[in-house]
Amino acid sequence: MQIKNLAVSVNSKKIVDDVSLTVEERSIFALVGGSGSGKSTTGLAVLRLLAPGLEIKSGEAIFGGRDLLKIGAEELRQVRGKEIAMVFQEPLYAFNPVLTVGQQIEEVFTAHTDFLGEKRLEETLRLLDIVGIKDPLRVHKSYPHQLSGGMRQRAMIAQAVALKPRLIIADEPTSSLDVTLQARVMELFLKLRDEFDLSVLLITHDLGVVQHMADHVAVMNNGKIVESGSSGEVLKNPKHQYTRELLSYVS
Amino acid sequence: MKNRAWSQFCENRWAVAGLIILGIIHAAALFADFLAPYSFSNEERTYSYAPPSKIHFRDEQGSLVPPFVYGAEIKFDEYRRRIYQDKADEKYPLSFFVQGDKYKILGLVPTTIHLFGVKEPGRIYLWGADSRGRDLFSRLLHGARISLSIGILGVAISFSIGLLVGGIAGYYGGKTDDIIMRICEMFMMFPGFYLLLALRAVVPPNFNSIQVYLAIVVILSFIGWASLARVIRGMCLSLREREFVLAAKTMGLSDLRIIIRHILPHTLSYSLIAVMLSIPGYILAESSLSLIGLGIQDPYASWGNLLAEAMGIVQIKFAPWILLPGFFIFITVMCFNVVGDALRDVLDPKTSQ
Amino acid sequence: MLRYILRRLLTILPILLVMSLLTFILMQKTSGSFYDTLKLNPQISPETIERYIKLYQLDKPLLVQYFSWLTNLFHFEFGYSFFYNIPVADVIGGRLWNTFVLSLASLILTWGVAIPLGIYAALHRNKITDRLIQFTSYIALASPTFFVAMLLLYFASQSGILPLGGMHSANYDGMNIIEKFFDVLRHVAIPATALSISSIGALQRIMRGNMLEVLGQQYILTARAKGLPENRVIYSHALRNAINPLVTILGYEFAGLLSGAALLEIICSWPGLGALMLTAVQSKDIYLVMASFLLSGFLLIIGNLLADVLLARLDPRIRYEK
Amino acid sequence: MLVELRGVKKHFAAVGAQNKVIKAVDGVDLVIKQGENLGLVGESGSGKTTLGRLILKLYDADAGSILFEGQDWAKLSSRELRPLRRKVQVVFQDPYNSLDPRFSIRAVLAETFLGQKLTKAAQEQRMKDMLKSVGLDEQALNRFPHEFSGGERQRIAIARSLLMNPKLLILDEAVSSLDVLIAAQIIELLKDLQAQYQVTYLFITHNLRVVKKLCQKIAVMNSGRIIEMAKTDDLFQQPLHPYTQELLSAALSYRSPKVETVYQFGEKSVLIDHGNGHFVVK
Repeated sequence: MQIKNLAVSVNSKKIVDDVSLTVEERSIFALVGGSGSGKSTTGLAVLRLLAPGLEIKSGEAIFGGRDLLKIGAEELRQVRGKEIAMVFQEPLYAFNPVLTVGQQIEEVFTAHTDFLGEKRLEETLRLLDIVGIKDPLRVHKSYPHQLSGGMRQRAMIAQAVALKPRLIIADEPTSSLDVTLQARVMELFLKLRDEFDLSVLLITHDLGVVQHMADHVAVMNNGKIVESGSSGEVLKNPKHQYTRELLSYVS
Repeated sequence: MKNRAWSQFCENRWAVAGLIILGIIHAAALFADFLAPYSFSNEERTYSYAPPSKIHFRDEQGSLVPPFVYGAEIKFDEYRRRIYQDKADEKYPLSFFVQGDKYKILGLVPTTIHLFGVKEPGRIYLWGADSRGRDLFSRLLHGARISLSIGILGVAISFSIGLLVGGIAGYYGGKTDDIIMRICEMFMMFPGFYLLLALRAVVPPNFNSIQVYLAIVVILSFIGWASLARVIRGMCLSLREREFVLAAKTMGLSDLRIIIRHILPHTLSYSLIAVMLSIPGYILAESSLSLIGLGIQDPYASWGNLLAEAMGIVQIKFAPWILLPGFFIFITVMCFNVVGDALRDVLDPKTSQ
Repeated sequence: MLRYILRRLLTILPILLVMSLLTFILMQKTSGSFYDTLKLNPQISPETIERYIKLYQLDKPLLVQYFSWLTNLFHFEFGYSFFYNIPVADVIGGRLWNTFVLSLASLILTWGVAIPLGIYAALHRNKITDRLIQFTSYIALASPTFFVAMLLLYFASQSGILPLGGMHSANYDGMNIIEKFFDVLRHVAIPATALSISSIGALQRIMRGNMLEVLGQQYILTARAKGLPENRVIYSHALRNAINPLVTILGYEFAGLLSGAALLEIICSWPGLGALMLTAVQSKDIYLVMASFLLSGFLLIIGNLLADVLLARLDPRIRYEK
Repeated sequence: MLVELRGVKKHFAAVGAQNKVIKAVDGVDLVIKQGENLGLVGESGSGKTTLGRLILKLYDADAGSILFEGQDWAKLSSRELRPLRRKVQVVFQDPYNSLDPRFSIRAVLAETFLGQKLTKAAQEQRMKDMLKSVGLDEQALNRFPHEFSGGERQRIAIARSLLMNPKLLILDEAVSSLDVLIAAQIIELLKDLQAQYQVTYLFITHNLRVVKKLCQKIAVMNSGRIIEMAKTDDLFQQPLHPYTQELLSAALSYRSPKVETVYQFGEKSVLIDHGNGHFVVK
């Protein structure tokens, strides 16, 4: 996927300004920045999920030969969930509280495939198993609030990889978890990348994560990318002052 | 902070209009005796359902004269209903600061001066008359006194109870809180109107008007305190755990200071909103009670028992002005709602954050 | 769940007991005892009088009388109505049903109108239609039910489309079941509408607010990111979450609904419990007052239970201690 | 010895379920020495926040004793306690909740002078000086909390605490809701202020990386117990308890050895000295 010169504004004030980046096949691309840097907005803009009031001013998001910012609503819907999936920060809020986890994962199949009920159940249980949930049947029947934070995030990831998307946009997927769980969820991402041949656009404020996971990294500040490159290169040899600052607090 | 809230409030034009209207209505109620040409019980039965008097500024020749009203000639149609016609030869000039029924200004200074009126035997019915030929305008103003004061008194009493009980429950928590809240729930869950009727049933029939009035206030407060208590209690309970209160505690401030400086001010703005939004409930409850004949008794007027005249459908057709008390209730309730909502927008920290 | 229901019952029972005791004693003190009223009434046969004196121990102290009245309740013995000159149970049975019909009609009307309006307004936020709905709701909210009822009655009398009171037409008994249904429907229209107007205003505003709040939640974003069709996002994800809090309110609304219904029964001469209670209070018909009062509490409990059961079915987060 | 805890316990009744208690703090022995910052590290539900509030005397301990400068506050009347309270101050996690929204910053800070005989001018001067030390403009005095960012509010909260001249300042997840950069600036600030104000920090956090910079000693909490305590360098180089190891590897390298996260402790499990002030639970 390639983002070219993306600009997003609210009340004619630009909060994402001229952002370009390329996520290679089967790679993990980290978009790093402090809060308010525009990194989450960039992720949401790709799937045109911005809150009302935020407006995409210009730019392209090329994916599979199409510009996601220009295609029609139905075509966009076909991309969402099927080819590009999202994982959010707080799985408690990202799941609908009144539907079971299983129902919500199965919805992905309902929306994009013609699987019948039994096949959907089978697939869902298989997914839950893949993300490391020990008793998939119980989790399938549970409501989000009945699961622990780590379990919920795993289920969320299972939902994201349901249709083997080519790209997952993960917006701070571990920030709400305890440190030990963070590590486990990150490992899961690495495992899934290898298993499903997918790429990940990882949005995070934590350069520590980047160090151990990402192939490429772009650092954002005030809506602009201030530095980007292979993660080894950027972290070893930061050029921009802001990157150096961020980095100095990690080690 | 206060000024900011006030100027924000003033930006809401509806709310300012509501506040002004409420001010006018309350002032009118306060000076009802003076503003009204007649006392609430002044009746002239021959003028049953007399229509609003037309005030004329020109005489027959069309030249400008001081305002006057015509005397009325009463005829009967085939159903023996009264038909009012102007008597061309009887003119009663409208005059200001005239002598009329006796009253005391604000209950203190006895006087007979009224803002306006006409000489006897002429009568002026600004907004028509009721079945007994009493001036609706005068009765509306006097009725406003009762209806509005019941609202304010009722809220004041139930609010005092609510603040006290809610504060105790919220401050002590635990068992005390549990018991008090169960009691509150009981009151809130019960259909108030049935409770109202049951309580009204035990008011002795030999009570005089003032006693009935007080009884109604007490009954309404008795039913209404629970919901306020619940809210106050909830706020105290959550404020107690807020970090700035904890911080104040670690600073060694006394409980009293914490309660007065850090907890109560936060409930006050809510209380003000709650008061504004609950007064209509009391006004409506009094009106309902008086409407069905269990509230304020004739000859005393309240908006509710004035409206009772409009229960007969036939009368509405021939004397539509008897619906006016209903509009007054509507406008007042509306104004309290508008002002209360605007206050909430300005003061409620939840929405202003 | 069963325990929860019992707990609910236990919260309402004390107030019924305290209030009935208070009413019982004070009414006797202020307006003469049953005993005297019974003896002085020439229309009641001596046998009946004898029966009730024995049944309610009317020659004993007040407190004893109260408890014998209370125990008799459990045998569905509600006492004797001096005003109607028949046992209270005979008067009251049908009244309970009538009040239920009126409340239910109003409830259906309120929710049927307010919920779609609220959803529509939320989805068209700040458009001209939304503003219009909000403005109308504000006016509706401030309209006193009794006043609305009077206006409606007046217009009905002018147009002659709808009956001006009561619950049945004169020839009701000769109708078949469908005609009967429509006859009651025509009669209930005015009181139910009057009862609903201000509730519709209030409920619509709440529904709109909830819907707007829910639409801003993250799971809506998730649903969209999954590629669900917009209809499904709104009706299967947003709607349920927006309605659930309303069901919670419903429990408390029942009290208001019954109160409002009582007032309108009186104004529209609908033969319900509220109208009955008024007659009873006016004529100091003590047994009737007590029975009406208790039954209103009974209706309330049923309404609340229905709301709770509904909520438990709708929202998995609600668990009444098992 | 600034603070000494001996066998401190605090249990709460679980919400909703009867006869079930949450053992938030379940037998903690701990010593905080003057000038030796202690990091109290644990994940959510480990009891670290409760422990902090016990030291603050916001809760009363169910068992054990807490001595502050050798004195047991539980034995004092509330009247005797009040003037002592200023010696232990706190900065909370949520900067939006820790300042009374109705108070101007001047009013917030002026409250610290209650009971002290200071002229208005002296007060004003001290407030201005303090704001300067925490890196804020003196214009801030006339503004209200909602006009400040999260980081600035935490600075104000720190200013308020330090104006009380405390011996111990408890930082309860004080930087956890802040952006990494801002958090790091606050840590730097705390380091700078320590020398000037002669205060000792108790830093409660879930983030090992945060305490590394500020604390000389670290205590790791899990399930209401302290399971390991050591000098910061020792702990980072040689974590002994498997839970500490997991915590460290997760915090530093995002790799997790597979171990249980919640540990069960018998009544008799005690901290064993491994030399050089390194204690591990047995």
